Amino acid sequence: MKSYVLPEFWVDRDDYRCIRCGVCVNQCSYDTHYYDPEDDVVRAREERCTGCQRCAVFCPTNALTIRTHPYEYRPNANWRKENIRDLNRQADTGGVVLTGMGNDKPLRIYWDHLVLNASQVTNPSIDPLREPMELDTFLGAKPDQVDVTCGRVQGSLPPQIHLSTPIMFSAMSYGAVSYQAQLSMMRAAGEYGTLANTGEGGWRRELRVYGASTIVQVASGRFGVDRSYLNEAAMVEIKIGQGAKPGIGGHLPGEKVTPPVAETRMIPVGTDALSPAPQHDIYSIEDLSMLIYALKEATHYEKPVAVKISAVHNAAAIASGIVRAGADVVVLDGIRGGTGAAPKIIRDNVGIPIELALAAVDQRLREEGIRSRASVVVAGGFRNSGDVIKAIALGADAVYIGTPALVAIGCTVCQKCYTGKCPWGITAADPRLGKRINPDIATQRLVNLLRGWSFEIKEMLGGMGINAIESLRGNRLHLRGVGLAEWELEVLGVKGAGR
Amino acid sequence: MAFYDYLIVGNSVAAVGAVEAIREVDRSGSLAIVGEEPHPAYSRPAISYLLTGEKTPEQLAYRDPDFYRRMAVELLAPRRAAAVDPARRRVTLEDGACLDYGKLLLATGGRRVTPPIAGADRPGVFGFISIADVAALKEHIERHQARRAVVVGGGLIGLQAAEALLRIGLTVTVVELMDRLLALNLDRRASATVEELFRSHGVELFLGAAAKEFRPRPGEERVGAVALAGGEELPCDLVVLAAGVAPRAELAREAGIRVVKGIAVDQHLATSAPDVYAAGDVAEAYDFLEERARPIPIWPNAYHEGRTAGLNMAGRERSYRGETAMNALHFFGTPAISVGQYDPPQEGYEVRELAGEGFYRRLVFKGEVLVGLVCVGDAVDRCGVATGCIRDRIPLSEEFKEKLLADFRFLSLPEEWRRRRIRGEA
Amino acid sequence: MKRVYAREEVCMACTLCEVHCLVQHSRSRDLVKAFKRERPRPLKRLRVEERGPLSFAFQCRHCPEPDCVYACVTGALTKGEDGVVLVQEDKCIGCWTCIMACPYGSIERDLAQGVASKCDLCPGEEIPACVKNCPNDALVFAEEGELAWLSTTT
Amino acid sequence: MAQAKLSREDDHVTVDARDVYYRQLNETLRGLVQDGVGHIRLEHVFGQRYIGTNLARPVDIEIDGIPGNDLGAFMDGPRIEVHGNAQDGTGNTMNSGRIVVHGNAGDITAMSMRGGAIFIRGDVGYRTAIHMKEYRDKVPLLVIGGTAQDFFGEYMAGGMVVLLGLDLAAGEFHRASFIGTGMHGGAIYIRGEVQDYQLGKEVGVQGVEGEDRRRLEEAVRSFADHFDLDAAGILAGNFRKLYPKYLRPYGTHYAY
Repeated sequence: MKSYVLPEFWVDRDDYRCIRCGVCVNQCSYDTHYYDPEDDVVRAREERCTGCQRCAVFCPTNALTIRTHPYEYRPNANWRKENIRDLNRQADTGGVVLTGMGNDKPLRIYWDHLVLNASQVTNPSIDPLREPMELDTFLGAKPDQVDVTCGRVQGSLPPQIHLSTPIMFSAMSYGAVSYQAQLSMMRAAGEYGTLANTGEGGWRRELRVYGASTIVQVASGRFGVDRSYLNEAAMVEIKIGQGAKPGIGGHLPGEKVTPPVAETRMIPVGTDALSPAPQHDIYSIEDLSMLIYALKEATHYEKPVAVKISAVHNAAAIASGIVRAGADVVVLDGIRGGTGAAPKIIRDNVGIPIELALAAVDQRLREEGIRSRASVVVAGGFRNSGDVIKAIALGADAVYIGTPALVAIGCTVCQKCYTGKCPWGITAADPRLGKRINPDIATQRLVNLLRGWSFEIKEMLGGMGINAIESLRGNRLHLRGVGLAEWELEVLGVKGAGR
Repeated sequence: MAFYDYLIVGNSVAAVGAVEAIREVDRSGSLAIVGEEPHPAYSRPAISYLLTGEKTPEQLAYRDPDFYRRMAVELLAPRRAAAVDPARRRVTLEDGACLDYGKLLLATGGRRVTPPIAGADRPGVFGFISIADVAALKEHIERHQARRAVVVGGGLIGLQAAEALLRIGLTVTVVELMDRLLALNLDRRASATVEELFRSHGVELFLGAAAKEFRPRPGEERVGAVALAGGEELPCDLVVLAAGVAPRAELAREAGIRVVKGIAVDQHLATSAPDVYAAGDVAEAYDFLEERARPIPIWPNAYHEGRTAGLNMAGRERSYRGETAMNALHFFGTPAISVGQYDPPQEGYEVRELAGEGFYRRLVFKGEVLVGLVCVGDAVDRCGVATGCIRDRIPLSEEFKEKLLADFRFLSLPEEWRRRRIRGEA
Repeated sequence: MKRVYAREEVCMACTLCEVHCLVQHSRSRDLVKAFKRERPRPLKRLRVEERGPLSFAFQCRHCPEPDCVYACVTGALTKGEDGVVLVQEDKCIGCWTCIMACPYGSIERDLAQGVASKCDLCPGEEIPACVKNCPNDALVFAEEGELAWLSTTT
Repeated sequence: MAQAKLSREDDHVTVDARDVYYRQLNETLRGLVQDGVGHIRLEHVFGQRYIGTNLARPVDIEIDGIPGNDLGAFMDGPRIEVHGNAQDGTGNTMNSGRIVVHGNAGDITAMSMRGGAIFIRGDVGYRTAIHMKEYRDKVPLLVIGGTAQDFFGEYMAGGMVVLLGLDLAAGEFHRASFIGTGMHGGAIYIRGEVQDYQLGKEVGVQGVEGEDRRRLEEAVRSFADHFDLDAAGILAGNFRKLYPKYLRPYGTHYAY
């Protein structure tokens, strides 16, 4: 059947600069470029181009410009190119339109409508280059009282995770991301004193040396979950939902279940790895509690247990239930959260922005007097350290970053993760592509990212006259809203700027 | 009377190999070379470039002009050794000089074999192994305005001469006793390629033909025709006689040193006489494929032998790793390379071939091990990878035999060997 | 001496090492001119081998006891005091004995000039062009003793 | 809450679990196993959860009473025999070991189970054997003497489940619906009657012959041994095998 889908990108090749070296040809995993020996020219099959810019970055003579394809339908505010393209893709296949990465729709980004405070005259700002600034963060349930005698905490505390910066790497499964990508995140987390999350796709043996900086996930597929999986990690996270696809499960297609992926997930090679929508042992808060304590039993109460949910309308009530069910950490993943593969219609339309969910959850837990019984970690669309510090001020203990980490190691957010052909080797199943990530380089880039953001956070803290991130946590007085409606300011619990 | 810690008789590649090795170990010991030619060591395989005028004798120098000084070598040339007395550790030169030595290396090379052909000593009959040979040939051509040449011997030297003569404008005929060219250097199929090359360039070939007599020009001493056993008579203005070389082992034989065809040596290249070593075309060094000692008169082996002898002479014990026959030829721009047992005489070998336009490759296996190869044309590229397989006796499964035949890449080697190669552990 | 070593596990066969090697050995040292204008076209001195997920770039090992130098019939190949094995092009007669001898297959035929062509470790450069331009650190310029870390992926 | 009372005879230990909180009970068991005790008898068990979850070594545990939810969750090695009923979540994500229940078991029995064996003499609840899976030599086995409820074997990705229907009256159907919905691995053997509408659409039905028959007989004999039943008599019943029609049930679900 002839497809009516037009190419999304246009390959603009400066023939004067093109030296026919073939690097674009070998770097494009979608076979967009090809060399025609008869005419001695490199050509492109535009319909295959995903706009990942791999070729443009690697072209030694900068001969390539990959731009949005200039084709035009009649201008129409309702029937835009994207709508027509998706319709055609579905008419071609009869399937659910897949996509990758986070929501790309112009939903209001509240971070951009929140501004931070700074000290002037009446309380001095702190120079972070001169004064010690503390970003240390501890995840875990905090007791109502602590008995400190002779400078030591008496009795035992619930298990705590120490982070040297309140930024962790989100759950990304091996199989969804390449071994090299996962390795790099775990190494970087270890080097910088934070954590990386395995996702639900199991945990390779070789990576368990990074256990002290690893969060393992228990999700509906229960892939690779056994006692050693649980006990060799620093923290266990029950995944109920994911911001990019609230309420649905995941299907890792059989062709991605290669021998190493099968081994890691502990399933046969080539079968679909299906994660059902719900965890079938959790149909209620009571059931959730059952699993939380099963995991605590399995880990001798030595590991904090986190519960991750998508940010949805009644997130606050659910979070309250999660805390009461015994979770040490509540994780909220907002509507802009990323994914390796999700139905586009769900990614773009289900869930609520993380800013609102965070504010609502923090508020609710405070009102109920149980905020200290669990840490709150938020995820979904954090782009820079400003977003992070605003989240802390809104009440988060720490954030998960996914897309920024991937961008640091090459991702250009082309949204084709689900093809398994990521030309940057990040979400690739093919070992030829995974090699494109040199874990040494990627680790360094990730550590640089954490370092840069942490410096920036210290600068902003210092500017507010605060020398420990702990003092900013939930301190919404340091935030003001700009361009927000009353109801939004109310949900966020912040005053409008100027007030 | 002079004394040298190291004395070398002969001034070609084996001598240079020995000098360079000795100086790696011993920077100060006295060292002299007795050379019978008035030149520094030169590239004997390239002398055809003298004939064509592409190189001067100076450009043929095997090492830079400063070599002997740098290496602190006293070059005694042109002088010729007359006798060796191992008991007194003394070499007597033809001019009567006596040179005493601590260690002696005999690297006297080979000499042209002169077959029993009537008139072989006639003017106009030339060898083709030295600068002097070429100079004489060139002088003859110019003086007599020579137009027609007959090359007797379709081996490597004869064909180099034939191509050079052709390129300077002579008409050339090649007479070869065997039924094909380069019978000692290539397999039959590759020989046929070379024959075709020569024929297409207008060279007439008489294969399976014996020269019976070099007949004079009417009224002159100098050669005017070559008579073949079959009755043909080939009129000519000159003859290049290239019927092979044999070890020049007289010095050693007369000194009571053990000689078979060449001078017998052990794994240190030491002869039967104390402190006397031999290397190069005069010696019978170990062939690791044949698993026996035999003279292999080729340039790279001579260097290796000289180098091994030199190291041992200077006191750094080194066993000769063994070499085997190998040839890199090129005629009319087409290269051909052969290594080892490329034309196995007996059963028990497996031959695989791959041929295409301007491309021929033959690999010979004994069990899992590559023992020989022939490459013609573009097939020569990176063929050292295969030579390495022969030398290191790399076991090759069916899969890798086919891969190697298709492509001389590291990816055609088993993983362990590939990794060793990349790490540089040849 | 320092050599160039390949790290198979991060070589992605992009061939940028070949591209920049060629440019380094061109007259213009300009990417576009070297590829499109210079005739005879300059040659790269290393090769990328690739099959499936396996790939690596490879060039001369500059052996301590170089078979090619020992085999060279004209003395065109030399190993300098610095250990670098070089071809003196004016002495090379294109007999390809070196190609026969080198177990690394690291010498190529320069057919335009009829001489052997091989890695010279980029004289005058602190780091050879291939190493400097490898986008993934899949080539390292290192002493043999520094090799232990080369094969680690974790 | 009481402390667990122990009485010891060689490496046999009897634990009185009356009024003991589950955390203390499990801690006690863990201590015993660490001390190398090989046989533990738990008396007066009344709803204590997670028994067997945190025990790292093979150990025999006999339970008198009714263990609580998640009996043997994540379990790796112990052999548990329950003289009574079990609650929900028995063998949840179990990796190896054995659980024998002489009564009934509740919902989500053997959910996500990857290895070991579970034998239930009576009935099981809803969602039994959901997402059971297998991996190399780890092929979990679940044999149920009675019948099961809905969503039996849903999303099943591996392993072997046998539903015997021993207590069904003549002509009585099994009750479960949505059997094997989304099933993409493993096999379910059913003795007794089910109707087509009860089966998920990803499930195929066939007779039990050859290697299937051999596996089934082995499983049934093992089951019968635990409960002193007549294996031959059980095997004389009418068996059918449910198998996944597709390894990739949702292969054409998406537009790429």
